[in-house]
Amino acid sequence: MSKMIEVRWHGRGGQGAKTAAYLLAESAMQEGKYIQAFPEYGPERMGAPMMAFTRISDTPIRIHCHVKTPQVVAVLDPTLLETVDILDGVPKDGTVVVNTGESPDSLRRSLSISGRRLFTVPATQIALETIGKPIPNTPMIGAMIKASGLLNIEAVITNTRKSFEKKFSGLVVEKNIQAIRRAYEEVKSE
Amino acid sequence: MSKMIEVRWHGRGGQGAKTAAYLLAESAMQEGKYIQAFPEYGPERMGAPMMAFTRISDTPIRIHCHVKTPQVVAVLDPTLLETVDILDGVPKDGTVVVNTGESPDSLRRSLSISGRRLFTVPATQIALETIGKPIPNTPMIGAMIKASGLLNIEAVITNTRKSFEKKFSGLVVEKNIQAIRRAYEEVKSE
Amino acid sequence: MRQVLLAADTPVVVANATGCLEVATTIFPYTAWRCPFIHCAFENAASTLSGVETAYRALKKKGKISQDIRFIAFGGDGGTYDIGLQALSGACERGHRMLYVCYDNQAYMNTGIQRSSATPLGAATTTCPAGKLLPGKSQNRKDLTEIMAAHHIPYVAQTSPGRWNDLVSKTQTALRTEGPSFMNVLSPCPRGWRFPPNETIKIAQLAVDTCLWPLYEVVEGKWRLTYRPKQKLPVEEWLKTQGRFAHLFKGDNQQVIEQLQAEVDRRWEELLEKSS
Amino acid sequence: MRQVLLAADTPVVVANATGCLEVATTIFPYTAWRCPFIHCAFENAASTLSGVETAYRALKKKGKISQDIRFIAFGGDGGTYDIGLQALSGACERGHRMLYVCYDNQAYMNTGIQRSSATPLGAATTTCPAGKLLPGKSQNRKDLTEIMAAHHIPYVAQTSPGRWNDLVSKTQTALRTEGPSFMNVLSPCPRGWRFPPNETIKIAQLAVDTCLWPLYEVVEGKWRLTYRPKQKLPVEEWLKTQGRFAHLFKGDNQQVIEQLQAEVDRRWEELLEKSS
Amino acid sequence: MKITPDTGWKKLPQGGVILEAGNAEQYITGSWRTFRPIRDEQKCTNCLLCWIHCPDSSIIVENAKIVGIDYDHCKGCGICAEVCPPRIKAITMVEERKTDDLK
Amino acid sequence: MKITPDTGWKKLPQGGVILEAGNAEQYITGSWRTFRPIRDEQKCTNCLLCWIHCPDSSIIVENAKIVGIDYDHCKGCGICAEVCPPRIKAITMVEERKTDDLK
Amino acid sequence: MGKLISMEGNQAAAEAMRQINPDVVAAYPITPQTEVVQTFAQFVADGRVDTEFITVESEHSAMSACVGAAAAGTRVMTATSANGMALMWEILYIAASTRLPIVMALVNRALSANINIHCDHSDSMGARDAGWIQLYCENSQEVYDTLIQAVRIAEHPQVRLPVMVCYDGFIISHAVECLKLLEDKEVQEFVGEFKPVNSLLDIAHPHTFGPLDLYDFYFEHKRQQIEAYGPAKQVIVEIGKQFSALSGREYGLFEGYRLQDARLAIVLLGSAAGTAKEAVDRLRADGLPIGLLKLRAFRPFPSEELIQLLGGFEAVAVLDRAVSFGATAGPLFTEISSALFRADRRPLLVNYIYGLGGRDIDIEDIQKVGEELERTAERGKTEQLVDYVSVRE
Amino acid sequence: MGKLISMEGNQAAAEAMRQINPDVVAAYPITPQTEVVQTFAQFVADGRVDTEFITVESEHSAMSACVGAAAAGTRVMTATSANGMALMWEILYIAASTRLPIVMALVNRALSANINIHCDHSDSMGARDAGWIQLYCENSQEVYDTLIQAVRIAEHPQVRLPVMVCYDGFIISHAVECLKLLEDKEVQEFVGEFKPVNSLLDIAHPHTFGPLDLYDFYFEHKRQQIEAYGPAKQVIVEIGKQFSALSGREYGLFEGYRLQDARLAIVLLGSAAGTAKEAVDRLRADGLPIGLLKLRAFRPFPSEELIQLLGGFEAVAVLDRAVSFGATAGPLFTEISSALFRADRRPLLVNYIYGLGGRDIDIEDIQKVGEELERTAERGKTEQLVDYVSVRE
Ligand SMILES: Cc1ncc(C[n+]2csc(CCOP(=O)(O)OP(=O)(O)O)c2C)c(N)n1
Ligand SMILES: Cc1ncc(C[n+]2csc(CCOP(=O)(O)OP(=O)(O)O)c2C)c(N)n1
Ligand code: SF4
Ligand code: SF4
Ligand code: SF4
Ligand code: SF4
Ligand code: SF4
Ligand code: SF4
Ligand SMILES: [Mg+2]
Ligand SMILES: [Mg+2]
Repeated sequence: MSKMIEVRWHGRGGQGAKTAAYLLAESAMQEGKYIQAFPEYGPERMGAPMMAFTRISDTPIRIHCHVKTPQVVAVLDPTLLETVDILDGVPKDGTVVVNTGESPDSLRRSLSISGRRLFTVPATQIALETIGKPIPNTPMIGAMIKASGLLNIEAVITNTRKSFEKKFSGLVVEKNIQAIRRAYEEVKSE
Repeated sequence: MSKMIEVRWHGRGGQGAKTAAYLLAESAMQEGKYIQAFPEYGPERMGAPMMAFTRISDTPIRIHCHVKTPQVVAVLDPTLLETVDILDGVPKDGTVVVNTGESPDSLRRSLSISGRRLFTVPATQIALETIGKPIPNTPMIGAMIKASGLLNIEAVITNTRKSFEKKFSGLVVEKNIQAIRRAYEEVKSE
Repeated sequence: MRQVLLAADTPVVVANATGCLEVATTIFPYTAWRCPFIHCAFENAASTLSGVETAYRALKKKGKISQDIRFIAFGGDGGTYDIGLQALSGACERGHRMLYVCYDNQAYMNTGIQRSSATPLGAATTTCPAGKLLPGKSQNRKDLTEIMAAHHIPYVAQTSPGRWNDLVSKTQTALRTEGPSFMNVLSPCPRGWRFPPNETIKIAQLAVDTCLWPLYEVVEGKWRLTYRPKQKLPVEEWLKTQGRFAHLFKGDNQQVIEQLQAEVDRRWEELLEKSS
Repeated sequence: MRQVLLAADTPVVVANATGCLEVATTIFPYTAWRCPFIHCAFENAASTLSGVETAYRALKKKGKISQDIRFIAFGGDGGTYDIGLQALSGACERGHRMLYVCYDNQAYMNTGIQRSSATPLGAATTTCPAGKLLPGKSQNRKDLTEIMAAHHIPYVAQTSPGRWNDLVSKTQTALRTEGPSFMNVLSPCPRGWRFPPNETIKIAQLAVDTCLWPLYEVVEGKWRLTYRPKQKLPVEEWLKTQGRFAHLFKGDNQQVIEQLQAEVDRRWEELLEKSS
Repeated sequence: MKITPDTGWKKLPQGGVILEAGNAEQYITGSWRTFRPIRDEQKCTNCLLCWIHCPDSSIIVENAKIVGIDYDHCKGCGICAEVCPPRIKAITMVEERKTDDLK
Repeated sequence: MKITPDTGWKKLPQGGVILEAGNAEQYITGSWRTFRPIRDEQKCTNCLLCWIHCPDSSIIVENAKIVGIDYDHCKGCGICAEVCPPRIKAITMVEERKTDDLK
Repeated sequence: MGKLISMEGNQAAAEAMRQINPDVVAAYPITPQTEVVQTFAQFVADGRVDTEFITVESEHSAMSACVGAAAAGTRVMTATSANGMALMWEILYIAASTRLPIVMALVNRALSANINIHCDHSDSMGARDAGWIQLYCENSQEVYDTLIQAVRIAEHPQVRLPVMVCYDGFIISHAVECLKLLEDKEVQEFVGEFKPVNSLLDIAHPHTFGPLDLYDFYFEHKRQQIEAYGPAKQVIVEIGKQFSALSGREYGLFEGYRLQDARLAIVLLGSAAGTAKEAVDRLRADGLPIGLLKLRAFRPFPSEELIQLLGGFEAVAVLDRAVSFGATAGPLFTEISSALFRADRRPLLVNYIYGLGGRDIDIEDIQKVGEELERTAERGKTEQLVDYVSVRE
Repeated sequence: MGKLISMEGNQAAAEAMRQINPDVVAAYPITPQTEVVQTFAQFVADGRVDTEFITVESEHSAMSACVGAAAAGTRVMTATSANGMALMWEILYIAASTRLPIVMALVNRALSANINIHCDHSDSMGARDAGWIQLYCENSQEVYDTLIQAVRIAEHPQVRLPVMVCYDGFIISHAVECLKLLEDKEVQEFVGEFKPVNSLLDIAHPHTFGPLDLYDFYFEHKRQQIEAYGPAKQVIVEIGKQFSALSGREYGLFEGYRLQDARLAIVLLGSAAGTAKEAVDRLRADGLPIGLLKLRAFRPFPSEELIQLLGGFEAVAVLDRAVSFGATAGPLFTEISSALFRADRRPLLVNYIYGLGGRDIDIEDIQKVGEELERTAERGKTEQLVDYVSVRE
């Protein structure tokens, strides 16, 4: 257990939180880690708040319970901050990455967050500018691996390319990768 | 158990063996006895050999097993003698009543029956002559109560009348009663 | 049903729904069937056989079987109009090459004459008896042949053992059809309809002549009458042959007969129109 | 579906088959329903409601209830054409006074877009995907409205939310009908058909104008077109609005479109004939 | 293997299957009959109508000719007599009188 | 009794029934929206087409007049904008920018 | 109190239904239940009941219609057997979990394959998780009496659960026996008027039945349902007492026969109980200290009571008329041995499977069980856990 | 042997099916099984399997078509969940009694009402009498491996029974996990070709399947079927060994975890096993002599083996993810306590019902169970027989 990292993704139906959770897991697996990823189990509906989870570990993962105390949280949609307790269970030294144009400082103030390592990244904007669609999931992966130091960016990129190539055109793949890189660069810490 | 009489009826689908078994039981009940009656449990088909059973007792009947050692056997169709072992389980002092024009003696010889009290009655003929249909069940009741001494004929007639009145015209009822009486008179012992 | 099998010149595999036919032909350890036969349950002759037919295609594709085999399902009206309708409808939609034969004796006979949706208006059965209050069945019969025609399957037919040639030639057409086919066969039941067994054929014929049970087929959507009675008889002629309708001739039940006649006329007119 | 309820001027009790509608409107402890509502299972909206309607008659007869109440069942195409067909057919045959509304979105949407027997030829779903070998669904859609018309119930109609007035007036007719009535409502599904939600109404309208989804009703056996497109558009017009048909416009799948067009034409001609 | 009323569970074919096709003919049902069809060979035109309609497959045909009736399985329903053309009436139903020839 | 996520088994109505009709309106789903329909009162002719077609019953009508949009439940599907007659186009869909007014 | 009359079990059931006069009956015919439906249909046709009878097209629809009618606040009854019950299996759970007080006559019959129309308990045993109260009857009198009690039990405010009244196909259903009936008025007063808690026809209070229920509430709903079976046990006893005051016939969770001074016992359900009583008498006559425990309530299962009752015995034979394929033993045995696991003093237990598909069990068969049981007790250990009665090797 | 890849449980199932390449699949969609069907349908559409896929109109027809196809001598697979299984319940018995080696992926989900799409074991437990072999999986790897083994087990000449491969809905079916796949060729060689015993398509030898079977033979047929579950146990072990030789992964009737020197044990099925291992490790770290017994084969139920294994324990907690309403305890508990009744040394037993309708069970929950178990052992007696994990009062 000591070496297991748990990640929680907050998004809305259609934003790709599940894909992000899976991609992160796969990338970690390529790095020789054991992984687990799953969405919150509920009826999936466009626009409805939802969660997804990633577990990454050096040893095989046996547990199958919900993630309750994630060390890392990624919020794909800032409107969720109003309705969902995104800090639920996050330890004091946990990492929180939010998709917003605001700075971590102002976010901390407006939400009166105490403790936790806070990061922000304008993922939707990056997505719009790179991919052309407001789907913030891939950039959020970039931001979160930087913030958490969980994985090496090149590993993530290699895996994303491999995984996306099956489904998308080369151009789309490259745009996504560009999005990951930009977010990796642009994520802001306090 | 000591006071329980078990009766087996052999007939063919359509000959009314079940009705006979039930009628006998009901008549006995009218006489203050406890009773049970049931057909052999199988798919009922016109012409197929079948059996029905009556139990009559002074005390409530609790058992629900098949009748295996009937003290009284009634055979509604003589053609069954060729294919069915009508004596199966019948004790040496048991009573057997067969619908046939033959005499008990010749029947005993032709079937090489040993022991048992053998009776015959031309029930089909009686039925034809009284009721006008070759349905031997009511006359067979008359014959069998005489042969076995199980019940008083007047009790049987009262009950038959009561029971048949619900379903048949007065004429039919009286013809059946006449059939019972005739068979009661005409049954032949050895 | 043997008549159906006799008409087949390719080996057939038969599936049978629970009912008189199945119960009468197979009691362990005896079987009357000389072809491969499966009985699974009451409501699933069509779906069971669709599995068999698919297995056949799978093995053919793999070259594990070379012989041509045809597939026939038999179901009573209960097993077809009622509890097995969905399985039949599904199998037809999926397009399995099989012939489904409904032997319609207009009630659940095997369990002792209960009404089915094939039971005609006014008939007495044990679950819609003619009582002090109710004069037998109060609904018209479902027209399953028409329902199956609305499934747009390649071949649908209605026939009767009263007309042997009709039955045989329809069976042959059905078995030649590459896709699902359906045949509805009126099957008079002496016990359930209350008539002497030897009148079976006559009663089957009367049903046709009163236009209560018209003989027709629908081939690739085209409707065709295969027999037109010389003279359309009143349904009464048919009703009075059977004990189950006896109460209709008593008291003020005459109007049920009229109602039935009206429905027969209406459906017959519709049929004439469609097949013209 | 709200449109159906709005058309009712008598209190209604609703039964709903499992499906998108039910899942979207009731999650404990919340319900969107303002009328009494029951969901029992996927395949039994019609039989469940037939129990409710019978209970109503029983209590009315005993004078325990005085109010007039109407009964409406909602089922998706899966819950109606497929797994719930038999329950519906049975309820219709028994003659319960209820309106059954099928909201037909042409696939099992709630479970993630699997084919149903209402799925049109060529459409890709997750169980009949467009793959290297197979170009989407290989069977024509069942014509449930016609099948229900063959049940000879007093009122059967096909309508579309694309034509509000049509839907409302048919609902009103249905609710006035003393006996079973059936309405088949085309319900475009943005997720399953792959189009942007705001095109819903347009696509519903196109289905009507291509004669793929004609609007008509069958009143006591009389067929009547309730809307005749000014110009019958080619089905292509409709197909190309939806992602699920995208593969038909690639490779040599054009012939599937032709096949579909042929079937649409055939059924349309038949319909014209019946309603003339 | 022939299955008899004494066959125990170890010897039955698995799955409740009956392996022997058409073995019901071993099951003699002719004794269920009350009336027996008797065919008059002279009158019979071999139209085969009786063969077609017999519900118990008890009219025996060889080379398109009726050669007999299988009394082991005929249940005496009388359909054959009924369908035999009225002008011909080659089949009559006679009451079984087994009582008489009782051994 | 109001049922909350903390309600224990002893307090739930029996049989899994929901007793309070239409209480789903307490369940605010408006935040699921990405686009917000904005109606131009000037242009609107109150033809009610949008009301008829809104899948979330979010067009509020009083006395046959549109009086507003229920943003607590509108999911921003855009159907209202689509069905509003092309000559009128009283409804436009505007992107939600909650990001901006983040408290 | 009525005098002795004779009736088939199915007629007795139909007669009880006639006197109960439920609002709605929805049923589909199947052997050996058919006569219940037929007889009742005749009552309807003759206007002898007010009931609306729904002639459904399948058992799945039968139970669905029952659910609809019960949710609409009416008193509902039905009847089925074997594959009929199997086809409604899905809806059985729904009826129970929705807390609908439907009463069903289940005429026990073996499940297919192969198809068999005779008695065993595989059907009702297969539904033992479904949430229905299950009461088993020994004879027609019990069928009649129990159906009447079942209505009260099902509708009791602390219970509100459907009840299956189980009796053996053919053995009881098709046998004429003596029984006593109550007066129509007595029955009607006993069952009283049905007062639904929530009803679909209550237009003024529109309720939603059967919503989606995710992991945040589903378990609580189940937990609540589980809690109903405790009171159900008391209610069965209480209604039994009330019925006994009316009829003079005793009913509880089970019936003990010559158990008081017994060291050996036989446990079983249904019609074999009478045969077993006879066997017990004979064994007693031979000096065997044996008694019979006939279980009436299988659901709720009276496990504390059984611990009390059987805890001190030397050896107990549990007779099962059903198999749970691949399990260690029959379902009744499993349940009883599990219950007795907690007993301080545990008898030796053996299991006999009997009567599958209608195979007869007679007095001698049960006597043999008793004799073997004595040997087991003497030996002080179970040699063969499961044995089969009257199966040809 | 392949390297680690990641997949959802349902994909792993579909992948196993692809490699097995059965002749016929008939299935109907239902959450959470859907992805199995969808993924497999894509394989069919892409020509990656030779399978004929029957898109039935209901689960009743799915199982009926499976019965038909299997009786026709083909290798048949299917998948379902919850109410889907409920609707085919009648035909499950028929498949088993006709001895048809159908393999089913059962993605465990709670039964209605209320309707819930999440995991519990009420569905498969409700079919525990039906005659199907039931194997439960802990994770995707086991799902994949077990489906492959299931084909061999089902078709084994001494078994010839259908097999249900059960795994937890969403928890396993919808979670991405690491697993290793075999090569296509390895799987095909492992499963081999199907050799039916009797086939409907054997025109030269026309057999009759499913005849009417009255009281003279039905019991013998059942007796014969009962006899198949003994060999089935050995075959499961044997095929497990063969599979392990191929894959390096061990499979048997159950898996013990830190049981050797334990005095306390937890018993359960399915995905909670992994969580429980973690809990055991933590409890061990706290000094508790506890272990885990994960049952893989629930049918056939390895009762002798369990007596051997658990007989000497002080206290055992059985965790049930299902309820048998009105029974004393959960179905797994009932079965285990019944089996241990015969043990010479009997542990104290307690039952916990958990996870109904998808309610989460986490490491702490199980730790608490372990701690309570120790107190029970110290006390020397069971205080509360049944308890509920994480239910709001
Ligand atoms: C699920 C189920 N329900 C009921 C039955 C009982 N049952 C067997 S056959 C039958 C009636 C058959 O009627 P039909 O299909 O018309 O055939 P028939 O007997 O009239 O030839 C019934 C009700 C059953 N076997 N299975
Ligand atoms: C017996 C059973 N089988 C399968 C399911 C799973 N299921 C629930 S809804 C659904 C599809 C519904 O499709 P449809 O009726 O067309 O309604 P839609 O969701 O498309 O509105 C399925 C397959 C179920 N609930 N019960
Ligand atoms: S006569 Fe009627 S009841 Fe008898 S076997 Fe024929 S169809 Fe069945
Ligand atoms: S859009 Fe389609 S999938 Fe979504 S709720 Fe509507 S019908 Fe269902
Ligand atoms: S009497 Fe009937 S069974 Fe006998 S031969 Fe003639 S038709 Fe066949
Ligand atoms: S029907 Fe008459 S004439 Fe024709 S073959 Fe038979 S017996 Fe001969
Ligand atoms: S956007 Fe959609 S939900 Fe919102 S008001 Fe318009 S139609 Fe209704
Ligand atoms: S559709 Fe447009 S014009 Fe009509 S009411 Fe709505 S907003 Fe007004
Ligand atoms: Mg019939
Ligand atoms: Mg749909």
